[in-house]
Amino acid sequence: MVHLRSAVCMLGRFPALAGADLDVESGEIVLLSGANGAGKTTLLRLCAGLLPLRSGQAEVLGVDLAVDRRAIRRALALVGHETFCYDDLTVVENLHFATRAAGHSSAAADAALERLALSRVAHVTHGRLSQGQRRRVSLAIALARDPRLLLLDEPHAGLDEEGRLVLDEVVRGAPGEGRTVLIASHELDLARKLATREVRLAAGQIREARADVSRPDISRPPRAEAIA
Amino acid sequence: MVHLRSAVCMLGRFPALAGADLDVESGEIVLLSGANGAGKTTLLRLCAGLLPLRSGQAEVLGVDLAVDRRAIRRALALVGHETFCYDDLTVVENLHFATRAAGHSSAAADAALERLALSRVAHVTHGRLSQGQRRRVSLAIALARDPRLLLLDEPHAGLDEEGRLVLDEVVRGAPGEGRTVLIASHELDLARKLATREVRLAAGQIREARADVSRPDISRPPRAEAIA
Amino acid sequence: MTLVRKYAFGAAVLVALAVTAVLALFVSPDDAVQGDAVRLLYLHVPSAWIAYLAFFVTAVASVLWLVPRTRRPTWDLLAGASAEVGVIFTGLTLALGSLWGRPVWGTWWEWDARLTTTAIMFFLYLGYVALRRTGATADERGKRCAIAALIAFADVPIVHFSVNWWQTLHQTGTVFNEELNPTIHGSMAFTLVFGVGAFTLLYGYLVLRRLRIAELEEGLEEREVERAIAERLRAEQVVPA
Amino acid sequence: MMFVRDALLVAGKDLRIERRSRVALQQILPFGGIVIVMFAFALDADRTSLPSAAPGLFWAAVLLAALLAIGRSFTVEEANGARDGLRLSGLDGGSIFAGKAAAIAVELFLLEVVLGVAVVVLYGVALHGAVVLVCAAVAATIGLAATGTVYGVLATGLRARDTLVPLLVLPAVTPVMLGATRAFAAALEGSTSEAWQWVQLLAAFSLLAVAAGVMAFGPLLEES
Amino acid sequence: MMFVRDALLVAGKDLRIERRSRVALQQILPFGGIVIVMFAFALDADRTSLPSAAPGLFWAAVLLAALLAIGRSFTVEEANGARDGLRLSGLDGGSIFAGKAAAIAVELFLLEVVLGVAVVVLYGVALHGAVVLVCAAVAATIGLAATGTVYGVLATGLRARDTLVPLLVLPAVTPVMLGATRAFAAALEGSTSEAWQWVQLLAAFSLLAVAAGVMAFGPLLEES
Ligand code: HEM
Ligand SMILES: Nc1ncnc2c1ncn2[C@@H]1O[C@H](COP(=O)(O)OP(=O)(O)OP(=O)(O)O)[C@@H](O)[C@H]1O
Ligand SMILES: Nc1ncnc2c1ncn2[C@@H]1O[C@H](COP(=O)(O)OP(=O)(O)OP(=O)(O)O)[C@@H](O)[C@H]1O
Ligand SMILES: [Mg+2]
Ligand SMILES: [Mg+2]
Repeated sequence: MVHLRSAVCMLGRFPALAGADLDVESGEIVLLSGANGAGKTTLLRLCAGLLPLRSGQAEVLGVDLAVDRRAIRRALALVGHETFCYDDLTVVENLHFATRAAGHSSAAADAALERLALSRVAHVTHGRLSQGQRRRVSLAIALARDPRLLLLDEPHAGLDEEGRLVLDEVVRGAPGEGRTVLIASHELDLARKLATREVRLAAGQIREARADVSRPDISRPPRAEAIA
Repeated sequence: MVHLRSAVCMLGRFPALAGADLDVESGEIVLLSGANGAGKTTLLRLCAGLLPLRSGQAEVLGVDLAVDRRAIRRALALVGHETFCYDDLTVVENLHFATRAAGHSSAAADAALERLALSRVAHVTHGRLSQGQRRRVSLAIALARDPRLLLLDEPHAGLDEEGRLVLDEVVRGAPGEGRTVLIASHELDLARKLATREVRLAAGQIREARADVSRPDISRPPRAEAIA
Repeated sequence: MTLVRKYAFGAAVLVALAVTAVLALFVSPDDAVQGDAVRLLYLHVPSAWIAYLAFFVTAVASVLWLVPRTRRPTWDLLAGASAEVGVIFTGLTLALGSLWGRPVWGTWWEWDARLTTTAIMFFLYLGYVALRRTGATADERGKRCAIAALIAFADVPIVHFSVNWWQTLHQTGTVFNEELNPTIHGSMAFTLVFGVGAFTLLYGYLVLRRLRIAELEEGLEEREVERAIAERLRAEQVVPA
Repeated sequence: MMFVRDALLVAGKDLRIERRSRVALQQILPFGGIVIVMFAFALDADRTSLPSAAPGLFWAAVLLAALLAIGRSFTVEEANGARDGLRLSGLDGGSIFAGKAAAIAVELFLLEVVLGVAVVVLYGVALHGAVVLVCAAVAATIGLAATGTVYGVLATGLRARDTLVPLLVLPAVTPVMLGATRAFAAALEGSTSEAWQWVQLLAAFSLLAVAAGVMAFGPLLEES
Repeated sequence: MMFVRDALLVAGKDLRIERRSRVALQQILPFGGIVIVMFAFALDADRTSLPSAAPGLFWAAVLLAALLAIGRSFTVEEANGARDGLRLSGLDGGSIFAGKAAAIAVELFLLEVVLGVAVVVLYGVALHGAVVLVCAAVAATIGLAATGTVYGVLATGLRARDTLVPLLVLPAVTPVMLGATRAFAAALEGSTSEAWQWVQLLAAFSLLAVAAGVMAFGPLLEES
């Protein structure tokens, strides 16, 4: 699915990804953790083919990104800080545009709308949506595109409890539907419950990769002892 | 500090705040919870004097918002989804501008920079910052302005563990420094640890106001049972 | 307003316009110099004056909206409605004027002060209307539009006095104007005055209708706010919160 | 086939946004009108020179309005990282180009009709050779829209797109301006054959611009 | 005192952003230059009519560049909700206005100097009455900057600000354009006294614009 070998991405003169090695097999749910500015978003954007590979190898969905960054686009979905939506179009219109652009049927779009309980705001223009509603919209778009690789950048942020339930069941269901998932998140206790594996980024490199994430001492962030 | 009596805020034809009653006394740390689109952000923006009051009463820091929405500005700080920063200015420049605009010394700005461990990116232009770094910047600005009322809209979102430690100690320390805090958040277990009181918004109205937030059955969101 | 009164108003407008037409076309004499062309006077001048009236109303409504004590959503909407009608009448003035200019001055358009300032007035208020139509909510919009309206209104007196301030080809000052027609005192003057009255009725009618529509679109009096809140509560009980 | 479908999808999207926001109709069109009037000032309003200058001024006004239309068309792609959205959408660059250019062209046509009337009236121009005028306008408009779209995407995501686009587009479309102006001038003077020559030149340019756009847009969208 | 301090703070901020991004220098200035050249085309390049048309074309070019500068100055306030930031900053509206207008005026001055030279060279204009020319330019520029800033803030946060600003600003500044053009024309023809009259008119307009701005800006920044 995703294979990085000392992959380097430069943002300007800064190596936001400074030689990362990562192997994600089909059906995995991998959690990317790491401090602010560690390079999580950059890594996800690289995997989505949005950033050029400066050096090293990067193979996603069997395609070598150094050769072609566009072939994989229809087969993946990225849920990031931005919704990629048009403020003047309603939720439905945005959803349908994105879905049909990816060559899927509007039916898929409507199903996704239902699933994320967006019907109430279906005809509100995107510009007026609340933060969490926007997050739901981008999740809906991602689902409607039925991707084989699902890249989630802090997916829990801004979602209410109901939304988190949906998100969690989407992620949990992913392997069953033949999806591979990469999650970058700071809500570690939630994300670790979902992930089959955690990978820690630091200074643009993969530091430790742990197989077992369920060790309590890890899953409970230091904060807890530190203060309470 | 904050007193709302059936306060109504309209966004277009939509009552984003539909008659909210809220009383926050000086030194309190109040958690606003509620579903996506419930009206949390709207309530905070109203308190910051950014939105006009359509009907009802709203008094913040002793000023009637119906009469004057600008008097309170220097005495409060809002940390929201946006950083209010200029992409072409570096972190320091943005910080100094915001601080001096509020009539404070640059020293305060530098202290805040230290406190949020932003020194490494002090001279990176804001446009290049990562999500969490941006969140830190807006926190830094808020601190440097030494506000009496601190409005936090999903402050944990995007912050890494270290950042959350800082945030939590800032919030915990607030009453001591004579600050009152309103937190809108979906990371309930974290926020509830900080808050002295929780208020739940639904459909633009305050539904239940709970004095004791530490009851385990509440502080553990349904998600937990539902799935794990 | 009740149906009856509404139709009464509409009918009155129609009758008044019809009478004006009759007076203008048949009763009033044609001009010594201009021949029949002069009959455009009865459309051109009233529409110009009504445009002034419309923009004046817009300015006043804007002030009323700006003053906190008198602020009602209606003032904002009235300002908008009146401005839109005013733009129409300004356009009419321009169109009829150039129609008239063709036979009289031998040209559609002349870059003289009156004509130019009128054109500027036209664009200023087109801008104002565009500003209102940016999809912003009434709250976001209100103050900006009010102030924009006041700035724009500064041009109206300039249009009016342009003929005195600058040397213009366009008729100066008064209607009782020699080279226009010596016999204006009689039927012409009456027709003109009557025409102005008829146009004023038309203006009032249009503005009221536009105002109604606007109020249905977005005018939020207290009860409507109440209803909106009730609706929202009903709607969101369905959604599990 | 796919190409057309996708192009229509994109064009439809842009036109729907326009229908929602009415920017072209309520802002760009009046702007063009004002420019026409302002130019008359700039020429100190000596009626004699206006008719002769009319074609140039008309096209200058169209060009300025076109700059706004192009800017708007890509402002829309900038909010919420829509540009990345387009890249991820899986749409082929060529069809995105065709769609956006088409949408802009449609808006410009309407604009030209209205401005044309205004010029005829205000500058006192006598019309000749409607056919060649229309053909020239069509060819020129396509050229404008195509060139503008290419540079528009080239500038999106870069800092200060809204100032960069005019800077890039203006020089690039001087041929169009020149050709269209001369074509109009010739047509209005009644020398139709000369006008047709200019039209051919415009058509050639437009074809090139469209071809270039279809090929270059994808790569430009990927830029970085 | 406070007022001046804050105004300087804001102006400094804007000018620093400009120094960082060099938009005015590297994009708006060249744009103005191109416009000057394009006009020469549009006028069919008969050198005879160019000198007479020079003042008008110069000011038209300045105006178009000014539109970009104004747009830019408020694009900057739009990203990351900076507009709300300004409102929360606690700065007094009047001083924000003064600061932003000053920054724009500074940029325009430099622009005019360069474009002026270009016009003199390209259009073969013979210079007379430097003093009155400079005074006219100063007065006109202040008027432009002030008016532009008022309408700029009036449009920020609204949909399609970048098309709305030109639409609103153009008609509002026609007096400036007219006055400046006439002043320059008069000065170049050597009838200095007439030029001075226009300068007075410009000065009056600018004063009004500044006063209006200082008063209106604060309220405009506040929604309703
Ligand atoms: C496009 C061309 C024209 C425009 C924009 C125009 C505009 C106006 C305006 C704005 C007014 C109202 C003036 C005021 O009372 O403040 C007016 C009045 C008038 N116009 Fe025109 N006009 C045009 C052409 C003409 C022509 C061709 C004639 C006839 C030769 C004409 C005759 C008059 C007369 C007699 C009045 C009433 C004079 C007075 O009492 O003020 N106009 N026009
Ligand atoms: N020109 C530059 N100079 C210095 N640093 C830069 C530059 N451009 C980008 N960066 C840095 O690159 C990093 C981008 O990392 P990225 O956005 O992937 O972080 P992240 O892991 O997603 O962090 P977060 O958890 O906060 O989202 C940031 O540290 C940012 O400061
Ligand atoms: N014109 C409109 N029509 C319908 N609904 C609107 C309109 N404008 C705003 N809204 C609604 O107003 C609400 C805004 O609420 P607000 O942003 O305060 O929610 P929130 O509590 O902050 O939600 P979140 O937790 O997702 O941030 C949203 O439900 C949004 O859909
Ligand atoms: Mg990130
Ligand atoms: Mg919110």
